[in-house]
Amino acid sequence: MNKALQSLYKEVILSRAKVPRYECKAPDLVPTVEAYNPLCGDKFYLYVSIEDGVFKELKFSGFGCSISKASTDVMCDALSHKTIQEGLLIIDTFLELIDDKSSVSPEQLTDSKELLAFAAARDFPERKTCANLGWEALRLHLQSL
Amino acid sequence: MNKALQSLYKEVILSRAKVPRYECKAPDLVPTVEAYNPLCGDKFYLYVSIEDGVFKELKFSGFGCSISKASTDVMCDALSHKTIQEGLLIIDTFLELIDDKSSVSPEQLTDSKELLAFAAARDFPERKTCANLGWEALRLHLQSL
Amino acid sequence: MNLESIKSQFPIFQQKTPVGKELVYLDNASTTQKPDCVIDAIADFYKFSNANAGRGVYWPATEVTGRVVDIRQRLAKFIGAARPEEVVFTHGVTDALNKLALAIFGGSQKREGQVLVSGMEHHSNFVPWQMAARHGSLPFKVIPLTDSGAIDMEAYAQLLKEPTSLVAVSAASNVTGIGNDISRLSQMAHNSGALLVVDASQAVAHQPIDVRQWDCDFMVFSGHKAYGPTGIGVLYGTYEVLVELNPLAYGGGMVQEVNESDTTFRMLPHRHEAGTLNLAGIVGLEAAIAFIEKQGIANIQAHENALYELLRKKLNEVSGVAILGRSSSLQCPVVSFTVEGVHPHDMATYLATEGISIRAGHHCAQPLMKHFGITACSRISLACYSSGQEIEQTVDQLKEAIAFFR
Amino acid sequence: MNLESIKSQFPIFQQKTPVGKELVYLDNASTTQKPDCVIDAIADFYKFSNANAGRGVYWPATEVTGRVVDIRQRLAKFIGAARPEEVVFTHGVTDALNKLALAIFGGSQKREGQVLVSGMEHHSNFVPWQMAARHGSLPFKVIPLTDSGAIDMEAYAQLLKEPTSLVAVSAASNVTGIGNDISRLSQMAHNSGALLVVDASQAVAHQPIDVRQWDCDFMVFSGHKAYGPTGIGVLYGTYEVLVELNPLAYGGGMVQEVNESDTTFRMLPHRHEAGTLNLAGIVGLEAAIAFIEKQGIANIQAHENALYELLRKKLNEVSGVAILGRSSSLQCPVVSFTVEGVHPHDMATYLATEGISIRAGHHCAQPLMKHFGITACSRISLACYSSGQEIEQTVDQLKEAIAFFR
Ligand SMILES: Cc1ncc(COP(=O)(O)O)c(C=O)c1O
Ligand SMILES: Cc1ncc(COP(=O)(O)O)c(C=O)c1O
Repeated sequence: MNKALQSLYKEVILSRAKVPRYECKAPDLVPTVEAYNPLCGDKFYLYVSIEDGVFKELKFSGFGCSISKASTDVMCDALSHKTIQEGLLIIDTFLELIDDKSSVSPEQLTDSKELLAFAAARDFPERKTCANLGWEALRLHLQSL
Repeated sequence: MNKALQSLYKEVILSRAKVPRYECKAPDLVPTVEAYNPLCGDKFYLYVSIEDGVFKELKFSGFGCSISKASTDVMCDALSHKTIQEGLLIIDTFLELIDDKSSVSPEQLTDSKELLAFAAARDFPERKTCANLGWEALRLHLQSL
Repeated sequence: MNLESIKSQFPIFQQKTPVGKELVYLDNASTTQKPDCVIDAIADFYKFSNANAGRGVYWPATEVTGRVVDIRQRLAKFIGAARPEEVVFTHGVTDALNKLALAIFGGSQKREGQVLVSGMEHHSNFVPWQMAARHGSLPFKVIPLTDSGAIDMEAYAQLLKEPTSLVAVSAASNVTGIGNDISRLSQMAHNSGALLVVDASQAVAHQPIDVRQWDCDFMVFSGHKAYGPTGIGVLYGTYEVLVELNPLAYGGGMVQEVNESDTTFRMLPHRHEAGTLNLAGIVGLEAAIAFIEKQGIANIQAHENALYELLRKKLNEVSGVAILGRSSSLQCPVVSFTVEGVHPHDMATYLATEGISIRAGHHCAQPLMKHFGITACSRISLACYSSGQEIEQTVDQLKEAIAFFR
Repeated sequence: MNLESIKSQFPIFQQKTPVGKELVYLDNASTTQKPDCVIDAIADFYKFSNANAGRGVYWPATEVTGRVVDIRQRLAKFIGAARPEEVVFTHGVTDALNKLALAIFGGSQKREGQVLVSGMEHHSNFVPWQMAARHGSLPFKVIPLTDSGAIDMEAYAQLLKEPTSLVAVSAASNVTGIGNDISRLSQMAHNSGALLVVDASQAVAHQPIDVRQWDCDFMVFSGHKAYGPTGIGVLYGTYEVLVELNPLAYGGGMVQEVNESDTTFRMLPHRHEAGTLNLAGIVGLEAAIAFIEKQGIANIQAHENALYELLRKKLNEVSGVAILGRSSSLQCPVVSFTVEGVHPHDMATYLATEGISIRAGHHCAQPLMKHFGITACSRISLACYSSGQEIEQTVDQLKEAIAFFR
């Protein structure tokens, strides 16, 4: 178990994956978005309620690895009570944060400890599709609104 | 111009190719067999008349390289007045004579100077489809009778 | 078989991975590593005799043409084909199956009867048939599996009561490693008048292949899963079927005569080989076959079987590990499993940092995943250079990963 | 460009032919020789980083996946594509054109309008369209050529008055070397609502390619004709067209979700890339592109053009030699000719014994042969390592051959 791995699976990721705060089991809601990774079959359903252009509630169900699960959970947190405009900015920030091709350092992008926990994904580009699973799906959805 | 080539284009081949004895220009006959090499587009039409199981007359028209032309000409000669049975044996002999995979030496197969002229084709396996063009086509035809 | 000597022939193992560990390569069902002899054969081809085959009368074209003839013969022998013309060079299994599906069901030839594939098929032996069946308006059905993941022979017999045009099955699953009784599947298919296509992707490096004993109509494999190069594969078909089949593709080398109104085609094997062949691939494939024959496929099989048993035993000892499917006597050395509370991708990432390469995901077998009620699993697949020590090390690290993630 | 230094990078020229002569390789239109950098790239791939792409989370799979992404980008730049997803890896031109013809005209998408190909096309850019048109019950027509062997633009314009679904033309003929004004052909095709497919087989190693300037919908080339490996090629398509097009093939890697009743597909570029790619071929192709870029395609073009002029001049001086087609400003360095009284195969065999490799036959262009009223011809085709001295030597031997056979 080496250092890079340790920083990929930071405490925040492991604990969020084990005990996610925004996961719901069998909701009555119809999913707003489906986030699907064809490479591994992981799939989350996002339930997003927006009122007056503001995220009122975000929840998710489904299955995925600890990285995809934790990142989706963190996303729900990060977007709650933000406007759609703000939300899109946060999504872009996150996507750049995990992008190994980005020239901007993670710390320059954000000081959110929750988001920064995923910066190590830059060293694991093959896990990018895990880290961005929920985020990419929601972004596409918001852009289509 | 090296030795192998010299023996491939023996006098008999070059002279038969230049002045074939069995070539006809625009015959009234319907061709008995078409001999076609898809690799180079060469094509001969064979006109074969058989009476009482004996080759009465063989002629050809068409176009091809000196080896295919000479070998077709020599074939017409070799088969004239032979029975079909004898003809098939001669064809088999010739095909073995030019076969680089054969373990029998050309001289063991025949003492016909005309046929032996083509033995050098063993050193040029890529020209086998020239040397056997008319022969293979006629063999297939005879077998289908 | 001397493991050390074998491993020393594979250059990739002579270096450390970027994290400074020895490479423990356990994703052989995806692609195998390549021995020196294969790498050298390819390089030597380009260095000393590169030219196009079947066309030029000059050296090196003549040499290449002759080699292709010889290699075709050698491959025919390797798979037990009756004639060299029954060996068609393709670019791999996926390429072969797509072209085959179109040649059989496309064009003017009209076939009747449903198309069957088994529930354990790789997407490459599933989707091309599904699409071809749809295109030909034929029913497409999946032969169910038993709980242990084998083909349900009773269900198969039942399905065959309907008119059937073709059955496509793998010699062994790339997930469970479970092997199929091809001779029997073939006999039943033939009794119903159906063609049988065998995807031997997983079998070719691990067990003897004998197409005549299998009595299949078609068989395909890829070179890269048998120590050979990428971009080359073999399609076997019986002479009688191949000679009638629509050409697999059209173009240079397979044409007899081209006219604006129509085109005629050359005899076998050229009929089905359009365009410049992957000549370096063919030469590399020959070297791979020679490598396998030198070790002896029976020796490889014995070695891998022993490791396979060890692997299953060790995995079964780990609590929370559930192996997919039950072992059969025809299996290939592939074991897939789930670990309670640990996602396969997390497991694979953990092991990767220890230099251990295993695969996580659906392994291009989503229908099989659905059969087992999962979306993904971890997979360990062995090859002739695998060792008991590697298996011990992998299971040890697997336990550590469980402790870390749980 | 230093000819000696270039030639020294091609190992095949460092040996004598079996008849003890230097190899004078003049069949580059069939396949080119390979420089060290390409051979080494392939060997190094297998030695140091072999794994399957796009699937594993372990090294070396991660490295391979990243390289494929980077190489796709590099290739996009090389051909002037707007986006990397417009580059699809195939196994070569014949493979690409067959799959493309089926994807465009097969399946459920119904296209209307005739299919046009030019009279100078290679069988690989002729027969797949002929068969696809027949299958879709669309008229298939051949755009006539002028006496000099170029596309008859008036006849083309005339043909386009009928509804047309697709036009397939080569960037340059593999027999006459005559190049086509692709931008113009494209503009006219598009004005008639037709797709334009360009076969750039002969162009890729000899002139800059700019798909956006050409404004074509599809463009294909094979690696092996551009100093690269066999079994690899590129299909370019515009994003808008590729994204809607039926998948070129079905199988592993291109699937989104598979069910018994239906299958959905991944986004570009994966949509069209089923199965294990020819990864070593991709790596070798990159090295070939790097080789071309290092010499500079403009330098190569200038060098080859000068030799091309020399070759035509020398050949024209030989009595009985008739060159096929007239030179154009867009030509590739290919010259075909007939020799009165000497059959092309005899000529090629004669030259072969002097170590000189030229091609004889119909060059997979029977419609063009018919246009010129011949069945076969001799062909000399140059590459960056060709020299004036080789041309002099070849024409000298050609004269000797004439004396011998006449
Ligand atoms: C113009 C042209 N098109 C198509 C092809 C076919 O290419 P490949 O054999 O690499 O598929 C060739 C070469 O053989 C060619 O010269
Ligand atoms: C059982 C099976 N079938 C088909 C394939 C596809 O082979 P390829 O990717 O070489 O075309 C594979 C491997 O990926 C496989 O394991």
